[in-house]
Amino acid sequence: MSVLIDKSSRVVVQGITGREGGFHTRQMLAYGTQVVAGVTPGKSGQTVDGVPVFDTVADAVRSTGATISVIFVPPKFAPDACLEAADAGVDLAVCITEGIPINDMVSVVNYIRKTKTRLLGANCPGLITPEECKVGIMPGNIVMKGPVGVVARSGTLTYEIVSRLTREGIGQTTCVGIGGDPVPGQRFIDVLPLFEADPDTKVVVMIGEIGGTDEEDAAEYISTMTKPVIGFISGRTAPPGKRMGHAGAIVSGGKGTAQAKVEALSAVGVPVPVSSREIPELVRERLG
Amino acid sequence: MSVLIDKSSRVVVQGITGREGGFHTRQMLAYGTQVVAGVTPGKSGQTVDGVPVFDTVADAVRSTGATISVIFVPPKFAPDACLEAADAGVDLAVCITEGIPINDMVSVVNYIRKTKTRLLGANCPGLITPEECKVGIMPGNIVMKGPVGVVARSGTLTYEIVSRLTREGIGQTTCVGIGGDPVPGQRFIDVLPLFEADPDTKVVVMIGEIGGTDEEDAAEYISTMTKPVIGFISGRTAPPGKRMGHAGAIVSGGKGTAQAKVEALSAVGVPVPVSSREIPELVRERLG
Amino acid sequence: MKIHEYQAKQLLGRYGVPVPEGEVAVTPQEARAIAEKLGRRVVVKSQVHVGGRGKAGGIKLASTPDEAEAVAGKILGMDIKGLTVEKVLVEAACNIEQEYYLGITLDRAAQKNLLMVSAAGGVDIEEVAASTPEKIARVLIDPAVGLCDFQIRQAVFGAGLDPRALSGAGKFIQALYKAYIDLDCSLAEINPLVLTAEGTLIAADGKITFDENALFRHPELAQYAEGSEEDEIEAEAHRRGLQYVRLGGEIGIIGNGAGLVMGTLDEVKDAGGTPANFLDIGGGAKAEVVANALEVVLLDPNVKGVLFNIFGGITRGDEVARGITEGSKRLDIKVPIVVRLTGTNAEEGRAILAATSLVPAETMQEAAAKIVSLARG
Amino acid sequence: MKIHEYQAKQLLGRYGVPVPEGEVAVTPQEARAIAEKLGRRVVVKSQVHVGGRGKAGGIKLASTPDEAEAVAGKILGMDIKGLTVEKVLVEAACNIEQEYYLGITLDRAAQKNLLMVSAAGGVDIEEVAASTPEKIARVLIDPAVGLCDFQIRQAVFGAGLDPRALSGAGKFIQALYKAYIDLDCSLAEINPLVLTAEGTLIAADGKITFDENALFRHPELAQYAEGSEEDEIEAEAHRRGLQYVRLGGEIGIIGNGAGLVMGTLDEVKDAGGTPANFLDIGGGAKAEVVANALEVVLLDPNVKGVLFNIFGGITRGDEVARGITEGSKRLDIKVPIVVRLTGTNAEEGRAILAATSLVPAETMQEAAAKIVSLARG
Repeated sequence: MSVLIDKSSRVVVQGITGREGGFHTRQMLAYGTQVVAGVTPGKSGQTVDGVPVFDTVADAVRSTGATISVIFVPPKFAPDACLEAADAGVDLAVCITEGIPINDMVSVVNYIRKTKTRLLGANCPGLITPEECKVGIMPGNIVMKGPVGVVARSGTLTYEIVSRLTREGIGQTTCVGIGGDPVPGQRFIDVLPLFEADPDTKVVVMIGEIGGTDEEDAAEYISTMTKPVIGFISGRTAPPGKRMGHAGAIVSGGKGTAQAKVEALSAVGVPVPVSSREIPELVRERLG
Repeated sequence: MSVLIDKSSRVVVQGITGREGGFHTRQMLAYGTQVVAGVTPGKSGQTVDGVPVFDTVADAVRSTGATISVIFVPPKFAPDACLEAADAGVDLAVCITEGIPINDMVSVVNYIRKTKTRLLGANCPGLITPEECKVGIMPGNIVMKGPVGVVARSGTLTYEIVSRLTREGIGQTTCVGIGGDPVPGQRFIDVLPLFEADPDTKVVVMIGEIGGTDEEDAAEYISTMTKPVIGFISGRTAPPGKRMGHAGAIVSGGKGTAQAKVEALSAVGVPVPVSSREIPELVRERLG
Repeated sequence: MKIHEYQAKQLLGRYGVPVPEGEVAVTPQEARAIAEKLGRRVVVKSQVHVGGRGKAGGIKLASTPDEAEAVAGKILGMDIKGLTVEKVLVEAACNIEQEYYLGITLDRAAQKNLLMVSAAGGVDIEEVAASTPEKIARVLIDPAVGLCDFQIRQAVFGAGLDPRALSGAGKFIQALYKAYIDLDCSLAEINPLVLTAEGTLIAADGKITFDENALFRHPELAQYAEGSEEDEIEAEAHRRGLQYVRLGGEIGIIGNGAGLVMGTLDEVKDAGGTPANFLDIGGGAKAEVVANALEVVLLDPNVKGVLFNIFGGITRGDEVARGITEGSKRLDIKVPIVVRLTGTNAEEGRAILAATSLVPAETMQEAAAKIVSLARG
Repeated sequence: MKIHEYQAKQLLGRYGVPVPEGEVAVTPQEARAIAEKLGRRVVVKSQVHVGGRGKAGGIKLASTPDEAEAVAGKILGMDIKGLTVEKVLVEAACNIEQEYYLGITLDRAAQKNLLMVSAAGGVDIEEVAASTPEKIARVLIDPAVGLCDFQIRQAVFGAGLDPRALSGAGKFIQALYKAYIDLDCSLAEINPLVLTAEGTLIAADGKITFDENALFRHPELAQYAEGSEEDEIEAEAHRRGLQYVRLGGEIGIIGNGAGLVMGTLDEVKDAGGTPANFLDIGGGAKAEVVANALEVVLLDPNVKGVLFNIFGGITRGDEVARGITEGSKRLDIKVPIVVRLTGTNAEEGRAILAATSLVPAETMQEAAAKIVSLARG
């Protein structure tokens, strides 16, 4: 079992004829993902690595039965692409695009939350269910099948931690990157219940960072979970008041600091190690 | 029994210190309606005929437990008033105001349909449950308690028909005026299910007019109803292509004509008399 | 409120909708001067509020300024369906390669605005809608996010437009939608939307209808209200803020509420009369509005009798009665007036009317019968 | 991107937010001339990107042009928290009766923009928020319908503002919200919002922060980007489109992804080093971006070593390796560079780097330990 995607998932790539879209379509296909359609307006009838291209997501969904969309279009066009995916009725739209204006995502996220579509991202690496399906840009060679659910705001730090788990022989059910934007389609509290409900997930690793209150809000939900959660917060040594990249890591006003997050998580029994090196051991203890 | 309002309904009047708001507050109180609050920004602390005035609908609802709002504010401010009522969480907001721009109501109606609040109107006379509660501007002296549910687009034509029913000894459960605007909060198809579910309603009278396709859409629903429906369509003799008042009575392009509506209703077994005089007899036959 | 093609094009141009260069002329000489200035083949188009101008000879091409003057001379003063042509639009002719249809209007059933695109433009779109509806691509616009670019693509691909139209269509349609929303339109229509030989899109015709309820937000549009009515009495009624439609019969009809007035028309017809007009004084009408309404109805020389049918809700019987009394005093009325008054404050109203020569009636059927009989006199 | 108070006021004024009349001066003489032109009591305000200007003596009243000149002479050139005052805003002083707080910003937890109003303005609002949060009225703005007037009333009544403020507050706050949305702000703040003795509202101060992701929509705002940074290297980095924050230590750090870079900072500190900077080259960074990043990090003379930590997803190892190689060739680098490269195309990348003098590392902990030790070298 897994969450959100598995080997039966049928994926449409929005922006498939672009450089990144094309590159990662090949990577997804190589991993075994069923990429069944691509979308680039005006290029219907073409194929990319054997994948048929359509003018609209609606056409692609109608023709191929795709239920998952992954978005590789420039920031200017990405909000529209998210709405198009929701309009076409996919179950999950994964927006990889980085650099989308905040207020665009305020509109898009609030709108899509009222539809049947779940939006992951933007500015996220996507997700991967080892040996089954990879949607987005996570490297496929760092994961292995196993009992750990991973959910993370940071992309590359997650690769770091997941590859360490894998090296130490601890596999994953699904690794979900929610992205570091201030207004993400999925927050921790949206993804944790999926792992809680997934019978194969025995332990969850939640990788947070400074800024916002997603980790604090998650702590409240975790207190109701039956499964053990291991936390990690990056940015412990970041000076307060400094803006660390546009990824939403803003520290200000006593809120969203690493300390506040660590305290909130510790208060509900979630261990938060200082170095990510310690995570595999903490997971192993809980897997028993 | 009744639909939407009864003697336990607690009503807040938006625009209570205005001329119309004040006049109809007195009329509603005289009818026995529990008008528990009024709203006029900046006039909190005052009273109108003993009814306390608040600055915001949220304050009024918090303080008085009102669950029904009725709106008597000028067209320029009415869309905001509708949204305020929904934000305050009332079950039903009744907007009497006439002359609201169409696109304002497109936004308001689509928004409110996603909330728990039901909007009736705008440009409607409100509704009345005889001997229990009157919300809006329908004259209280033309109704009597009984087994007929009335739902109508036209205000004054409805008074005409209802007063005839009453004169002939046929009472009503509730009379609901949905209003004649092109984008009403409640269409026939929104109200008919309420009468279908109300055990005391034995027959429904639906009073339509030319323009739009609400009657045609209603016909489809009526075909699934267990209760008999009598229809009426005004505007039979209106010349096609002429715009008959801003109440939404636009005849054009072969759609929305009296003939199309009569045909759609007749096809599902709804009698549609030529003169409103015939309605009481048709109702009486079905009451048995 | 409808406006002329040249006015619609001016407004749309301001919103970035591509329209042909052109100006309005009221004399053949002006038409010639405009054609000279444009320096290319022009089209001369009569500006009247009526369809079928082309078939009636009201739209002509002219290759030279001489020709433009001659053609304008023929069109100006021409009678099209009862209307005299007083203005022509002289504009650059475009090299038409394809004619499409583009429209935005309200879809009442869906309660949302609707974008419609068809490759079958330049013809009667209602005919296309009726006989081959699949040729019109439609997308509903959610007001929460407005018209999205993907929806434009759905419409453009769905309608099967030439691929060359795609790149320009996004900007064009977003500009039209912005105009539609900003100006509170109830219709914005480009028919034909022309794909030129050069591969660009241009609005060869443009039709806009404003939502009259929203005119308070657009004082700048008041200038268009003048002269946009086909009928003098209708124009006068609208200046006075009255919902009046002239119907050509002999019985003037005044009531409150569109449904009741239409019901009254139906009853008058059933009683053997012919309605002169539809006049809805609306809710809460004050005495002055009622007096005004009476005055407007009597502007029509065909009127042989007037029927008031007032059922009071927000409108109060006493106010209406005062209005009728005042109006009839001021106007020295020669035709019979039947008044049917009931509902809120109806008794007070009837008391006011009792002292006058007005004829009371109990029901609308009785009122209709009385006025038809009195008018026959 | 932050801008100066005078720039914020110019922009807000264009949107209809009432701001005091005023102009910017760079010399005491100019300040005098502006005061003369205004012809009334003025306030002279230092324009630097730092809080606490008032307490530092950077804001002064002046009753006459003479006084304005004298005061400006003292403020210009003054050092406030390490920044030299180069400009002052000279504007009409208002007759302050009440000082309120007004702000719009994103509420990340609610995923909506938030309007905040408080009667406790003119002081540190974060202090108010922490100690007496009930003094700040908050309403969340649903993007489907925007900021509604009723929400403004809820905020104004909820905050307990003077009743005289109500009538002006609607227009004022709608104007501020329009500016916030149109200009893609992440913060728009008026503190204090002044209720004058005359009963009108005016923005005595104004602070705007732009969403950098949205600057592509606002080419007109590019002029403000210059000079809005406190640090020269940060300014240069931002000109080159790099996410760079100077931290003052000795180890230059470059990575992809904010979380990974912050994690790397944490590891470098744990290894006993001090980070010189945060630099996130983002996803899919090309060779040129990487070379650029290296150049910027080395602008800092404190840097004794550079650590690259790249975990490839959308960023490809071969591109990064090419960037580092090119950059180091071009720059004649004297400090050690440790490179940790893994993920997409990492092998190709490592092959490229194998031919250079760069020091490879397997894990981020190993990389951190190596660079700290080499930098001490």
